[in-house]
Amino acid sequence: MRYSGFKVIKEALTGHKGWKSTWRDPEQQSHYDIIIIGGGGHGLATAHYLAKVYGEKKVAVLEKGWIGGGNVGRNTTIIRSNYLLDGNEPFYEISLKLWEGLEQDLNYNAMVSQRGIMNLIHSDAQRDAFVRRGNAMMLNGADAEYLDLDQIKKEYPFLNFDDARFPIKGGLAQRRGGTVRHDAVAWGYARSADGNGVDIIQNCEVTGFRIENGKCLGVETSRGFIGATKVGCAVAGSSGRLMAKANMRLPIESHVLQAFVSEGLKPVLPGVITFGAGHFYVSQSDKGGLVFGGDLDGYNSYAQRGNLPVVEDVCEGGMAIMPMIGRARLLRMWGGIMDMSMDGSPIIDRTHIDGLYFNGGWCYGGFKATPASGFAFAHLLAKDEPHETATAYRFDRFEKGRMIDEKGMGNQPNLH
Amino acid sequence: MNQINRLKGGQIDRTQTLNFTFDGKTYQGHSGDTLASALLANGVRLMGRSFKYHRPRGPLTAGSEEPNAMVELRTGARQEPNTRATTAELFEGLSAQSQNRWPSLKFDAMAINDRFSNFLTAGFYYKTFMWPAAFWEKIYEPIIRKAAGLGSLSMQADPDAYDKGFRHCDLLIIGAGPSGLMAALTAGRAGAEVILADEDFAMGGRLNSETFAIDDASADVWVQASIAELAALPNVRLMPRTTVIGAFDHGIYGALERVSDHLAEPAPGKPRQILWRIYAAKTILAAGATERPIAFENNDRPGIMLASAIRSYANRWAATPAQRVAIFTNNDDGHRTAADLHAAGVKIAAVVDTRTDAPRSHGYEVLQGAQVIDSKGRLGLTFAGVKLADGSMRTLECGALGVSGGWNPNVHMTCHQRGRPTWDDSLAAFVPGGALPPGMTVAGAASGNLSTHGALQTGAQAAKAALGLKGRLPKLPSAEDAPVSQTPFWYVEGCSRAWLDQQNDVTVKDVKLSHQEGFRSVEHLKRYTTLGMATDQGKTSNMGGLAIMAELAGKSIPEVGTTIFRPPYTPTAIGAMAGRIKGMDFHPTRLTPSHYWAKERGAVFVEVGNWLRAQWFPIAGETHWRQSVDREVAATRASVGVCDCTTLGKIDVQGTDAAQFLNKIYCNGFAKLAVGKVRYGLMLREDGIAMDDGTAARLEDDHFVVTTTTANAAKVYQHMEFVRQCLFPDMDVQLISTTEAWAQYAVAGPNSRALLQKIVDPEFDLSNEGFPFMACANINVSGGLRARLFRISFSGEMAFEIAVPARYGDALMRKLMTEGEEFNVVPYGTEALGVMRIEKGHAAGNELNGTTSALNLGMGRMVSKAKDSIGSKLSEREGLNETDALNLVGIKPLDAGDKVTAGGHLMNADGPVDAKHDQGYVTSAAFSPSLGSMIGLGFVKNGSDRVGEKMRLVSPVTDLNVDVEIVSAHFVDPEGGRQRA
Amino acid sequence: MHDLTPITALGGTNARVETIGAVTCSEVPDVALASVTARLGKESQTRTAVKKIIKADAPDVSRFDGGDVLAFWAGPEQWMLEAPFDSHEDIAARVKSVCKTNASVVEQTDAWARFDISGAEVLAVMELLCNANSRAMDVGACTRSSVHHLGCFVLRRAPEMFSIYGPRASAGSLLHAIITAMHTVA
Amino acid sequence: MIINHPLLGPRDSAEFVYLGDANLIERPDPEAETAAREFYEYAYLRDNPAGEHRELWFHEAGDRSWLVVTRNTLTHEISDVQMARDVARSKGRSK
Repeated sequence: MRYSGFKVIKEALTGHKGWKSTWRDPEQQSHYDIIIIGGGGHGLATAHYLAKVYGEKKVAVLEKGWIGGGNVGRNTTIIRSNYLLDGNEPFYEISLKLWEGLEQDLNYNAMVSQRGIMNLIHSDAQRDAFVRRGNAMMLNGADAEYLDLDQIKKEYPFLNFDDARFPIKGGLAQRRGGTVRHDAVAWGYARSADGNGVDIIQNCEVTGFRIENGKCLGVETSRGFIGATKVGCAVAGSSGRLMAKANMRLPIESHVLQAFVSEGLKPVLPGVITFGAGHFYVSQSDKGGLVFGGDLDGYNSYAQRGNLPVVEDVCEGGMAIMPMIGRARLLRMWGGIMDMSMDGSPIIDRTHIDGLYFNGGWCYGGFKATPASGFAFAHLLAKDEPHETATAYRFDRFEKGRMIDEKGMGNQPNLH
Repeated sequence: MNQINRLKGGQIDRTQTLNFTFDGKTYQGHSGDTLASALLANGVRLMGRSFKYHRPRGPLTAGSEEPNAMVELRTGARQEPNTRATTAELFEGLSAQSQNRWPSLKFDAMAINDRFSNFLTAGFYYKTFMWPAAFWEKIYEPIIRKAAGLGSLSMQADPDAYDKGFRHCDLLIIGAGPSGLMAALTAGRAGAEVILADEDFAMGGRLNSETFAIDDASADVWVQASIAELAALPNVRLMPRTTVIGAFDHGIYGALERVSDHLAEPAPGKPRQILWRIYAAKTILAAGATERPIAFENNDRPGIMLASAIRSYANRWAATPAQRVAIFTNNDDGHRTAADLHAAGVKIAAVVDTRTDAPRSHGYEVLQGAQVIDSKGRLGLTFAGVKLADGSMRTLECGALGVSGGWNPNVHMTCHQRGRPTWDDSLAAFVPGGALPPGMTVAGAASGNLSTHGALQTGAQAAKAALGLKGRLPKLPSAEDAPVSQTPFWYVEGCSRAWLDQQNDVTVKDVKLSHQEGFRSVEHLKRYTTLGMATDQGKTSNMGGLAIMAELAGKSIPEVGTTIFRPPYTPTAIGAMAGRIKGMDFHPTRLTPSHYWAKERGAVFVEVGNWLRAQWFPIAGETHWRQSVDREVAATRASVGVCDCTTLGKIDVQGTDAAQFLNKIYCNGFAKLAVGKVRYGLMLREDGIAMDDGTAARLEDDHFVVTTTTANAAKVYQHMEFVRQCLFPDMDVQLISTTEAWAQYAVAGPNSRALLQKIVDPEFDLSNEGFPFMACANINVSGGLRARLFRISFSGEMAFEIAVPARYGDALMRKLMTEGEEFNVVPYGTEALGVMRIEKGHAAGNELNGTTSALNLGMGRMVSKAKDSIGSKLSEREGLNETDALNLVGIKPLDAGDKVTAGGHLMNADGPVDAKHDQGYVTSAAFSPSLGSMIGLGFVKNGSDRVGEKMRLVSPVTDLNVDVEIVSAHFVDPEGGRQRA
Repeated sequence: MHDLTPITALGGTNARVETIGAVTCSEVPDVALASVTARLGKESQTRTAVKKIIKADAPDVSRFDGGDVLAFWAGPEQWMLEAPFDSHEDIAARVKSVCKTNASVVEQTDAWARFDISGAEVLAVMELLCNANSRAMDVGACTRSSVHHLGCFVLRRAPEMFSIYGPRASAGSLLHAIITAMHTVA
Repeated sequence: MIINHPLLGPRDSAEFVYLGDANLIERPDPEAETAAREFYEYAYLRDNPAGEHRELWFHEAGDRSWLVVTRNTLTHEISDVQMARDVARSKGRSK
């Protein structure tokens, strides 16, 4: 079924009887060419590109709960490609390009909204680092713009220019950055994958891998064994738990990241703003809520909830940079589990087990990467070689000393 | 009397009449009123508009669960959007405006959406607005954004202050209704430290809204006596107007106290609100229950309210939404409202009870087995359409309709640690489940004990259990113990535009469509329809949606499950979560010992971490910072300059194994450093990347003073403690930070020795032989004051760092300036410091950026192979030792007038300019007065072998493209003769 | 005698005193401090030395004891010694002469700024400042805590008097925090 | 969260800085033949369990002790807290 304005009008006039289920609820088959574990954004995107771009016919996505229930269902919805390092920037730029054509590709309005992202600068050293980053972006073909204080004042008159402890000195903008309606990303990919023949099997938990002679033959699930020629894992947040079933230890820790939304407000913020002297970033959803976040709670956790100190820390950052939000109310806080990798960058790679592939370690940058991650993982699964934008995302980079460390924090995941 | 719907009695203070305005019109209410009760008393039912269809709305509830009656409270910078009229206490001069309507509440142009509601069903926006792609941001989205949102921010800084505080207790009791009060009495009398918190301004909970008797008197008597007894106990703290917002790990609760919200503005120096962090050994949740509505066609008109809310308005606030009221109920509780209103003189149009065996009344008509199936009234209810048991229709004229579908225990806080509630068939409701937050028990209506007696009894029991008190229960006051039976009745058969979520405009039809389209899990339902995502977090709407979903899926409600309950319990001002930590108090400010002197000198300050440091010291006639900085550099290199470098971290390292310890934390060797000598040290992380650098001075055989960079002081100290306690626990070494104990000044330049000789007591020999480069000593200055002297140089000049106890730092600086007059001494700031270190080629924070190794920094050979140190092993990895690894170099423009920009990238002179051909980048840049051009430091691939090469420096983001030459990083005195002079 | 004139942590020549409502906050500059940390295996010798100096047993975890010269617990086998400045400006040297090589002694006099807060409402002020359970602290109790992100020592010297030692460079921020809390309580 | 410090009793975790897996105490022998591989695994690979996790916390705003805390990563329940120095010694670490 094709969605369109015309279709919406037609259905409205005929009692909405014609809307069909957005995806099927298929019975699983005994064997697939490719099984994707994880019905989140990355897994569903992988399935979409496998079916649509790489022509794979027998693909299944196995989801423990309901699709879109992981981090794609709880994040701060930001997209951007403002990365510094060569290992990252081309990948995130491809991602941004895929976002730009997503709705037409999927025939689903995920509300990709390129209202821009602004990183505020508060010190000379920070300015030097952001100039370097802006240059890296432009040299990679992405857009970047350096703004001085006067330009910031003009565009964001409501920021704290009067009594800031760390005065704003400028900013690095990426005008093509923005936000996307996060749930719709999962639903749109799921609908498209389903339409292209992918079996999306919900409430199907993978309980183990069947590995014989160093080869993965399929997965044990809560619904029984399902065979597969190739198995791709895309369960960021729970990678440690899942890969332990294949006896793998990963360069990853699971951490909780909280995010927040305020009550609905009439439009206040044009785009995304990040505070450079505290842990705070914010945008405003189309519904009017301020969607904001900050730092990790900082300790290993699979609990999907956080604690007060970080809530306060984030709100302190918000009040420092934007004191007009003091009387807006925090409506809801939630916690997602992040695959925090040892250098802050992801992994899309084969494992040492034949037929078993891994996609994870997204830290808290996973949402913006969804299309490229899906595309690159699909490429890897279909062609058995890394996509050209993801060649650096290998397991062995740590042993070889080729880390991709944007923040320069080293092997301490909670600092990335 | 213009309060046409004011009744007799109630808990309002009629001696205090308060004037207030709503949408510019003036009304009167009384002390004790909420904005909603006062408006209802004045005959105003219409208070807001819904989110999507802009339907007219009045209050649904009388409490914090309110979805509809939201206003912008106050004006100017204190304007506060989305404030619930049902909880806003009335004060003299209160001003409220309706929101999300244009041009007025009564005539809202956006209400046209309601006409098109058939097109605007759940999730319609996912299916359209896609063509052409560029139209989304430009056309569709701006329209949607403008229409969306609720209230407005003032766009001005919040003028009020907020505090944070910390309280500890043996027992936290959340809710001061009958169970909470009884629990507090039980625990308080036993001597426990008790905190009793309630979101309402009047403690008593539901008892304030009922006409029950306790111990043969009005419940109010017992409530007031209980509060008085508790207030007199020193171990009990009563916290009214305090909402416990969340149950966090290990008995930590967040609680918001509204200190001044009932006043026009906070008193001077007082906060608006306080966010308390309560550390509770045990907790009793006595949060009561929330009545649930029944969905029927057009059930959202102003005047249609929860039956218990109408009862609250009548009994507590002596207000009725109308003079003629009908009730629609499926349980006995709805009849209480009818009885109380009837007794207060309000006409009861009828009680419509879905049950065929509903109790009769002598005072008014009860329609057994009947259902309300529709309503009328554009801006407020006028008629309710009723389908009688025999299938015939009847129209009831009424200005208000009280709806009761039974009660839901307020289980929210029991689920804040992701526990799930369990289903109680006898109540047809969720009750607290097994996995409560540790330390929490639940009492009263929140635990499903809906009678007053049950509340008192479970309150007392919970307190005893929580504190482990022995013995029998205290004698409970006698109270009603009516049996409670609730059978499910969620919606009227056949309804379609029957509202579940009144704020977000989610109807029964939307839930059905969601199911039809495959959004069948409870989380999908919520996200697709937005059910329960409004500011009331679905407190009155979620159950109805779940019930319908369960029915469509052919499952039971517990099988469908609930969405996750998340903090905060009610929305909380962001300002309160930040407290005093904002503005100039966002971070503490650290002042250097010479700060007050520097301020007198007119220094310009800069934030360096939490420190404020003098950036430069302008003198008369200087109009541009470069003039000051160039002068400071030139004067220092020509004669002598002084800079406050107290901010560098100083860690005192003592013990018999101190040298061995430093051998571990620095990649270069320290074991053989002689007493009285200083050595530069490079500290690596275990992954082989540079962490920090500094010096270590050996004052005695078993005593070193280590310096760190300003930025990394805390991190380095933590790392050193890790190495000491976790890796080498038997080393005899003790660490303590002494950063702030000493005022430390760099005295640099060819005349630095001459100047210091006037300060340092004469018995100390400062000659090059007596105190050579990299010497250190404990000395005395100025006639006997203990001090430390280090001969180290960051500028490349002959230089010393001198340290005295911080309290004497101000005086020492003044003395250096006075004694230095004959040498034309200058103070210099961080800018000149930076210029001189770039000229000298010293790496600093911009170079030690967390990705650079010793090799990159040109110190690869410093990593000792003769010993083990942190980071040495992993620095051997191939990726960190490639032939084209980045090396630190100097960068000079070919044309001295050209700019060198930090953050610029270096490209081969003739090659393409793109990321693939990137050769490196500039880390630091400055104008060098010594060279007369800008210069830079940077990293270039294989840079050590490329000195002399011409390259191209590009910075597209700042529009720069110049030709440069790669040179040695040591621009000034590369042989180091000056610092050794 | 040297000729350098000291200033207080707040930059003045005299100690600041602020009274708001029933609470008074006084800057106390005239204290000398030195940390004493036992060398490995010399714990009992160090305790003996501390005892000799303060004329009381070396205080246990989270306690302080002594008279004119007083010690408070600062960490495992670590104490901070506190004495009148005028008579003990050379506190580190004097302590070192008692401890010899049994302990590492470091002058801490000017690492800290001390504020004494006293009055009937002092507990209400304390609970706005830090998470220490100040109501449960008896006289003689001390603890480390954070006041508006500043690491501090808190000592209960009398039922209605607490001392807060905060980092000297941030004395202004610490005083500001104390005074805003005093206004809230007043 | 509340960490029950072996010396100080219950303390708010906000006073602590978190490092990670307590295996970081077990730094490999740099002289071993397989040191390169062992250091890689030590520095980069983690069990990352969903359940009981032994981890290092530094009492920065307290007594500066490093602690080994045993905490359940699913529930955050803390079942054991020890001084890291004692743990290190029990693992045979010395000088």
